[in-house]
Amino acid sequence: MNPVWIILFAPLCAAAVITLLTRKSQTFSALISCAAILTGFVITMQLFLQKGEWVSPAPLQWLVVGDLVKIEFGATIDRLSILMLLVVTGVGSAIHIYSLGYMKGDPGFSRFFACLSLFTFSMLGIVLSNNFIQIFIFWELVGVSSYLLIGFWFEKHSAAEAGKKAFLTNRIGDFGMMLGVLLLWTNTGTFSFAELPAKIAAIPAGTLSVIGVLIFCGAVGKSAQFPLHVWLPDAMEGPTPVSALIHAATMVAAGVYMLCRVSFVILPSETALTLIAWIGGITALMAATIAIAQNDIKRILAYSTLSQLGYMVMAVGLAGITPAMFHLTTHAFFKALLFLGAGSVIHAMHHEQDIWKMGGLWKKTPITFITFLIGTLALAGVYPLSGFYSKDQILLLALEHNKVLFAMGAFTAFLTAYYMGRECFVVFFGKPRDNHAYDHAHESPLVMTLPLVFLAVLSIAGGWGEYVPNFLTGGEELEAHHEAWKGFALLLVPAAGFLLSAKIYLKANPSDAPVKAALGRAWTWVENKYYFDELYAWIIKYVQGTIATLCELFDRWVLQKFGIGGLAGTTSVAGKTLRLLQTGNIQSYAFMFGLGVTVIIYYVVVK
Amino acid sequence: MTSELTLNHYLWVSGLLFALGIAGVIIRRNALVIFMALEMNLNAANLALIAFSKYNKIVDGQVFVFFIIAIAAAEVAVGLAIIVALYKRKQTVSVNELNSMRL
Amino acid sequence: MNFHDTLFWFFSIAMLLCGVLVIANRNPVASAMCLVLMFLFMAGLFVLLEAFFIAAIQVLVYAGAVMVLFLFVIMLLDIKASERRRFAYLGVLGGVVVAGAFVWELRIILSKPVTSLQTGTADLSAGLENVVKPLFQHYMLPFEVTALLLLVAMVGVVLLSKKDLK
Amino acid sequence: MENLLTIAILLPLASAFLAFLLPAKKPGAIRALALFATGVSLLLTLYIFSQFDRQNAGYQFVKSIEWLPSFGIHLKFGVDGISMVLLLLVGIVSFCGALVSHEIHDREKEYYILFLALTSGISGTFCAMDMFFFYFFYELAVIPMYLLIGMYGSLPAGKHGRTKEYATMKLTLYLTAGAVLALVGLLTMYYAGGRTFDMVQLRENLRGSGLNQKWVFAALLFGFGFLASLFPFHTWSPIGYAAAPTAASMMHAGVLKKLGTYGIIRLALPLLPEGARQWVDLLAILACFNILYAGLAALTQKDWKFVIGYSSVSHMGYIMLGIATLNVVGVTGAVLLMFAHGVMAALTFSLIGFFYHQTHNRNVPDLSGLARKIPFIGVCMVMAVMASSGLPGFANFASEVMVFIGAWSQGSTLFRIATICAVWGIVVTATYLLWAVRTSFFGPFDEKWNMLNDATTLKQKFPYALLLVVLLVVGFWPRTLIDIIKPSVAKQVLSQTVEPKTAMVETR
Amino acid sequence: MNLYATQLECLLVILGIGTLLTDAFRPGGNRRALGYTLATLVFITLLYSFTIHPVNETLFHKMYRLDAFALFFKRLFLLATAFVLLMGAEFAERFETGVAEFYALVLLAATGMLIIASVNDFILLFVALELVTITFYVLTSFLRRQTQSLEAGTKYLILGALSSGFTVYGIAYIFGTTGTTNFDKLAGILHAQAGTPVPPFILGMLLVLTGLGFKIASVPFQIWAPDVYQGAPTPVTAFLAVGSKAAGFALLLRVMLAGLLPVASVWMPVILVLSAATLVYGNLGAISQRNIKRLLGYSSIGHAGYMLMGLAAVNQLGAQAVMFYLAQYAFTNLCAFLVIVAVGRNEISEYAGLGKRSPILGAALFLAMASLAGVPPLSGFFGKFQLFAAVIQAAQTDSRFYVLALIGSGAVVVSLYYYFNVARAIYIEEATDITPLPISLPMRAALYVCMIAMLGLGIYQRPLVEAATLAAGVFGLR
Repeated sequence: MNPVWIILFAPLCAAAVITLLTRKSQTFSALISCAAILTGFVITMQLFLQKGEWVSPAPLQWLVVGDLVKIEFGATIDRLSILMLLVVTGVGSAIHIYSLGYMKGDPGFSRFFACLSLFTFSMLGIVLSNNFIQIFIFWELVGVSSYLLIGFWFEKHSAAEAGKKAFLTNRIGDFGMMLGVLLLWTNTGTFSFAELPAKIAAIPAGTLSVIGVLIFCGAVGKSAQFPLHVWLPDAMEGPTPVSALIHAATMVAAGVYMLCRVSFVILPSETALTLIAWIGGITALMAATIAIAQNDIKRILAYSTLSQLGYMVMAVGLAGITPAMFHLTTHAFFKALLFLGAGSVIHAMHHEQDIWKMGGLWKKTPITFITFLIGTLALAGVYPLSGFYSKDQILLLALEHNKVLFAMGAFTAFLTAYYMGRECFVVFFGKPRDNHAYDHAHESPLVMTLPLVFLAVLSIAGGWGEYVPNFLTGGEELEAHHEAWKGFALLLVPAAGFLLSAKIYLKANPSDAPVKAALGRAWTWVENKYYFDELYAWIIKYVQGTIATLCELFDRWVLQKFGIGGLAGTTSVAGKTLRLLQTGNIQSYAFMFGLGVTVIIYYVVVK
Repeated sequence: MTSELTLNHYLWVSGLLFALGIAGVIIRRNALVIFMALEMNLNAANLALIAFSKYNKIVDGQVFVFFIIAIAAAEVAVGLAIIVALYKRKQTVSVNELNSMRL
Repeated sequence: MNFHDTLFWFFSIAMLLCGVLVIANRNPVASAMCLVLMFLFMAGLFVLLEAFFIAAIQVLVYAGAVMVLFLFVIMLLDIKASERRRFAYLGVLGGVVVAGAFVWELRIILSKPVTSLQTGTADLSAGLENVVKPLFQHYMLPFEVTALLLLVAMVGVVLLSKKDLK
Repeated sequence: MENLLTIAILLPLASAFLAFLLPAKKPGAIRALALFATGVSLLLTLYIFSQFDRQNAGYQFVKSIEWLPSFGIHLKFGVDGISMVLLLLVGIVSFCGALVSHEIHDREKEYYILFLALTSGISGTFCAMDMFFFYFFYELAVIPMYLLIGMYGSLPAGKHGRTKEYATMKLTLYLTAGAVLALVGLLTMYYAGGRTFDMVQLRENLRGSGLNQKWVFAALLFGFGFLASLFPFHTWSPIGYAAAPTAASMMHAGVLKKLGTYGIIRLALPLLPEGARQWVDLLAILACFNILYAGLAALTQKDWKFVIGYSSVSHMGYIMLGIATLNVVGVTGAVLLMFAHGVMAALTFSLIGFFYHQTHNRNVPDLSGLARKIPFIGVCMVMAVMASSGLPGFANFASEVMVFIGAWSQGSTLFRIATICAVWGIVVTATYLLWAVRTSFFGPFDEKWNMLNDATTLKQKFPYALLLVVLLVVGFWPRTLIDIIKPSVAKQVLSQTVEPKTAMVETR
Repeated sequence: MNLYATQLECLLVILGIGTLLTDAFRPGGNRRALGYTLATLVFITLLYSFTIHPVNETLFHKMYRLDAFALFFKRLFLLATAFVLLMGAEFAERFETGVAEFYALVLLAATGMLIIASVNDFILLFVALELVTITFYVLTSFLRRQTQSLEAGTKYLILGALSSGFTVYGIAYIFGTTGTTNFDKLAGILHAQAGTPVPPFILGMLLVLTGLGFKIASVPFQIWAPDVYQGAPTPVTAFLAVGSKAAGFALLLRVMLAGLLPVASVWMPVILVLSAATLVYGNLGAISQRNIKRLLGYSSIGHAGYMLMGLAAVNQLGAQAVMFYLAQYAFTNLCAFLVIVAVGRNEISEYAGLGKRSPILGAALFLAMASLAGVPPLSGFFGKFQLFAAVIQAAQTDSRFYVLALIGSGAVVVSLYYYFNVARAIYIEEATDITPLPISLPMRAALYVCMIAMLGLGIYQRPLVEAATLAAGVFGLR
């Protein structure tokens, strides 16, 4: 029994056990769930530290039709997957523990952990998949578990809506991905990651780039890239740990991971790469701009997640697999940290999420404040925190490939520092605006703060010595393709951001007024997220709605009324007319009788 | 001197009579007269049979006619009985008033 | 044009005339009278065809029994020249059409002399027995059935016109 | 063994006759009898399934009784991979149907008689190896369906002013119209094939007989298409389900409908391969209409049963598409989907039945937040909906993927486009199903549904659980069925149909 | 020998006359009891008839046959008679007069039918036919206090007489152009003479067809059926639908397939067209009928159409299909009419909730309707199946038959509609009055016999099919 299977299936078993047996007892459920993921974490650690090559377990033949279709269920164990395993199980464990405190007393406590375990299972599945169908399977499973967790408080209107939105938006991405997979298969006859690279060469360039783009669609959906980014902010309706785990650290990163995993399909195609890069860049910038005008503590983080994902995708687009994974890892650390911090703040403020109702909290919740600050700096990419290294790699990559993208990236970095500064200052400094809430505010319990500290450490140290990239590339040193000074030069960007935000918000009663004034119309646009939601709502309502109604009308009127009804109508009318012969008058009867005879004779004899 | 009458002459006569019979049934509304017309039909048939049996020198035709006549008589008896009963009930023998059942 | 033929033409034309009158007459009694005549002329034709026995039966049964029956009923119900409008014009049209069509078809059917695929040698003028004998030998079964039929007719007539209803 | 199969098929019918003799005053006994009959035949089916030789692609457990020698009609039952799977489906669904029938309180006797007769009819059709009895059992469904819907059905008033009488009559007429059309085709085959009704024999004889397969195939395709709700002959289906009582909708949507596609797979494809090739393109196009058109129509529906009704029409489209591919992957996928969709549809309808029985209202917008009051049903419904929108882990996913692969690998542009439509169809499906679930089960709870009771006892939960488990087992390990289906499809159905050259073959 | 051949007829005649005498000598006896007794006796006769074996050579100077075909139909008629007598007994109170005479007439008509089953000569054919027809004139107008009955009687009388006029005229021409009235000789002569026959002969043939078409109510001679079915007393309607129609088909088969087979190429197209027309007329006309007897009138036209399909096919299968169909049709229709007699109402709306008022009546009527519609597992299904099979067989050589088959299919669908509307009244609609209906024991028994027969013949068709095959074998068709 290969230990990998344990990593993968422990959470599934946990989920099953909880739903079937221990639903009633909250403690048990929680313990089982946490135990499952911790086991995973431990085993992953073993693999990680283990010297020498890893052995992938023998795959099972999951779906076999003759020699035509062979779909395996296997596990790839290589540096990439192990790194990702580490992230998922590590950050996951932290968040599981955190949830013990955060979800305390919620009626759906057990259900929460069941779903969490289900999610962990599916996420690990994605990480381990060794073929396209398998990854698609877990892809979908991740989608559904996020659907369940977003809609965790299903009686909340907005929550239920958000879950649905997330699921459907992902579905649209998956539509493309499925087609891409099919196209790839018809050209190579296999789904397996192991066999594919050899066969890629045979595919004509045009087809290949189509495949690349289609598969990228999947990532667009899952990693909430423009134009399918709309679901992620709404997903914040879910409990904060969920936002941290799924919508910051792991699931949304799955898109990026998948792209790295199947890089052999994308890298050869120039067109695909360019498209990916641009999508990434656009997302990064757009999300950052939106973030500056949000008031919900979690939504700000959500948009920043978007823009960071944009970075990663851009990196992939620039053929920088390693930087992408690097940033993914560090981002997982500090973004999870930030969310958990935000969660702790919300917890302290009794589920108040509007930053303008907070303020001056640093005295009340010191640990949260410190860790949150660390997260912020890391995110902004301040030396020597992890964010600095990973972001640098991406920006410098852009610098040497595509100046425009570099500019966008740099500006995004500036905005990042700016809006994170804004959030920090408004939440933790200044005068408390809601005194009642402020007085009752309190530091969170240990189960919640401990993970904060753990993640804080990681966010600080995650980038040191470029350890992650080295691990990925199997030890051999990356050729130092950039001089150090460029990296440090880039430090000016976040600095500027912080300064600006400090100037505006670091005061007793900060407000957006000056910025509003400065930006004018632009402000309303960013405040309303460029009206994407409205646009899509319109499309759904009017385009799809109209078509659907047309179909329905066609069904009811054309097919049923005219088609069937017409047929039935004609029949009965014909019947009625025929029956008019039945006058009841003997003379007419005799006439028909005689006529009938003569007609028959006419046709047989005369003709 | 030989007769230039052929079988067809007789068949024509019977045919015309038969046509008359049909016409009568269709035209008249008086049940009794209709019945007379029906008798004409039968007679037309008789004539044809007799003529055939004469010209084919086969006697069966005549025998058949014998049966037909007998049956016709019976039919008339029953038919008239029904008509009488009908008259008792509806005070009419006009068939176009018999349309309580239609369509 | 010998005597025999003259008779034929006379009988047939007269008979057909009577037939027309039967239909055309407003008064049922008159129709009945024409019918008698028609029967008699028909009997004449039978004679021409050497079917003496049948001719006799024709006179007895039809001109005798049947006609009496008709007249009897007419008198019984004393149907006067009942129908105001004698004919329904549609009816007339229909009748003429059908009869006309039939005759027209007959013209084609009888265009060639009708012959039989098989002819016998019976001498019909030889007298009664060769008509009557088969009746009781060859045609015994139909004869019996006819007897049954007459029984049925009797029962039926009695039932239908019996006065008292229990 | 052979006899076991026959028993499994005819036991319900026999018990229907038995129930006829039981006094109507003892509904309990009759209900018990029905449960017994369906349960036992399910067990027998499972046993046969376990004994089924997976290497052997031919018919197994064949039992033949000479019935009408002058016509060469035999009462001949046997199962190959395809019919085995579907027989299993009948067993499961009918048993669950009998279990959820406790909601019937009026004229139980007639109800169970009809239900049992229906069950036998369907399983008979799936196992008949003689074309006559295939048709016999096929038509056998007419009477029970008509009465079940007519007597026990319910149609919320004013659905376009249609009554349940209208619905059931429409359904019956469609079923029969299709059947007689197919009959003409079958009889033509009978004569062209040297006057035998035996499917195996007939297949040999028809090979190389000068029969003009084009029109015969058309007769069969559309004849059976009526029952399979092939566009545009589908309009009976949604309203029919809407009007039917729970168990009837389960049986109809779950299994009866599959008779149509089964007929095509069992008779039309193998016996008329040339004919098949002339019509698949049209079939594929119609299938796309089923998928997208019905899906979109479902978007506008308000009544739960109409939503599911249209969705089942749309799912039949996938099966049709799979059939149209004429390659092993596609057809196998189609058969598997017949099974998966059967279970799924049965599950959905039974769940709707559960709450409709209490609310007497299944209008989606009128329901809200039911999940609080009936969590178990809610969970099952969510899973059912997920299954139906092709979520991995449920049987539907595996089969749909196979259909896609099959259709895509068929190669021609038409089929490529068809596949794209089909894949998009999944998005549409998810849209309306999630809407329905989200509206009626999630969101703020509406106090007026306070009287609802959840399925609490094991007895109540069992049918739903059973159906779910089946979906999951097959979903997690599709080879449980595929390994059985595939050889039969290859040997019984497609061995004469030259697979169209696929793009993949070129590259190999 | 002759006596052996005609013993069944003799028995019936004796029964009939006996009935008349008993009535004459002790009037006012228990009419019902008499009816039941007679029914039983006829039923016994039916059982006895199974001891009779076919006789190969023709009897009564080649006029009469006692072959398998004849026996098949004789038994069918005996069966029908027994049931009709039973109905008569149930109906007895509703006759003002002459119940005994009624029984007697039924018996005599039955005699006529039995003879019809074995005619082999046009003269005997005509005489026997008239025996039946004239008896039916009387029976139809039996309720002489009811206008409808008399009206029906008059219509049947006039049109019937007209049709027999045509028949005689036709026979005359056949006789005149072939010199014989005997079927065997006829066939021989026609066979010897090659090529299409002369127009006068065809005229004769068509006119005979007219007469027979009238009996089976085929278009364009169907026009009388609905009115007469509606007006006549219910037992008589049943007898018309089962006995008289079967007699018509017996003659049709015998004449066409024994006498006129050599010229089949001439009459086959006619039958083909008539069959199609009849199917359309009967089924369309029935769609929106409210009176159940009238509905059955139209439906009987429709079924004539189905059976004509079998005749048009001109093959062994077709002939045997027609016979099978007639037999099962007898059970089905009798079942329906038994229910109508028991309920005593004619408007379909008055059958609402019958299933609740009397489960057995409801079930019986429903099964009858389903069988008429041709739905398995009822006998009607297999009847139609055979007919379609016959048509498709013919279609192998003449593709026109495919059209016929499709028209037939359409007819099946339409008929399902109006038959199931009756079913709907029985089971789905709410009862207007819920007074339970009492049923006499013999009635109950008869109903069970019919239901078992319908189901039995539907599921295990073999015995009847083999009998029909044997009977149809006498024509030596392919």
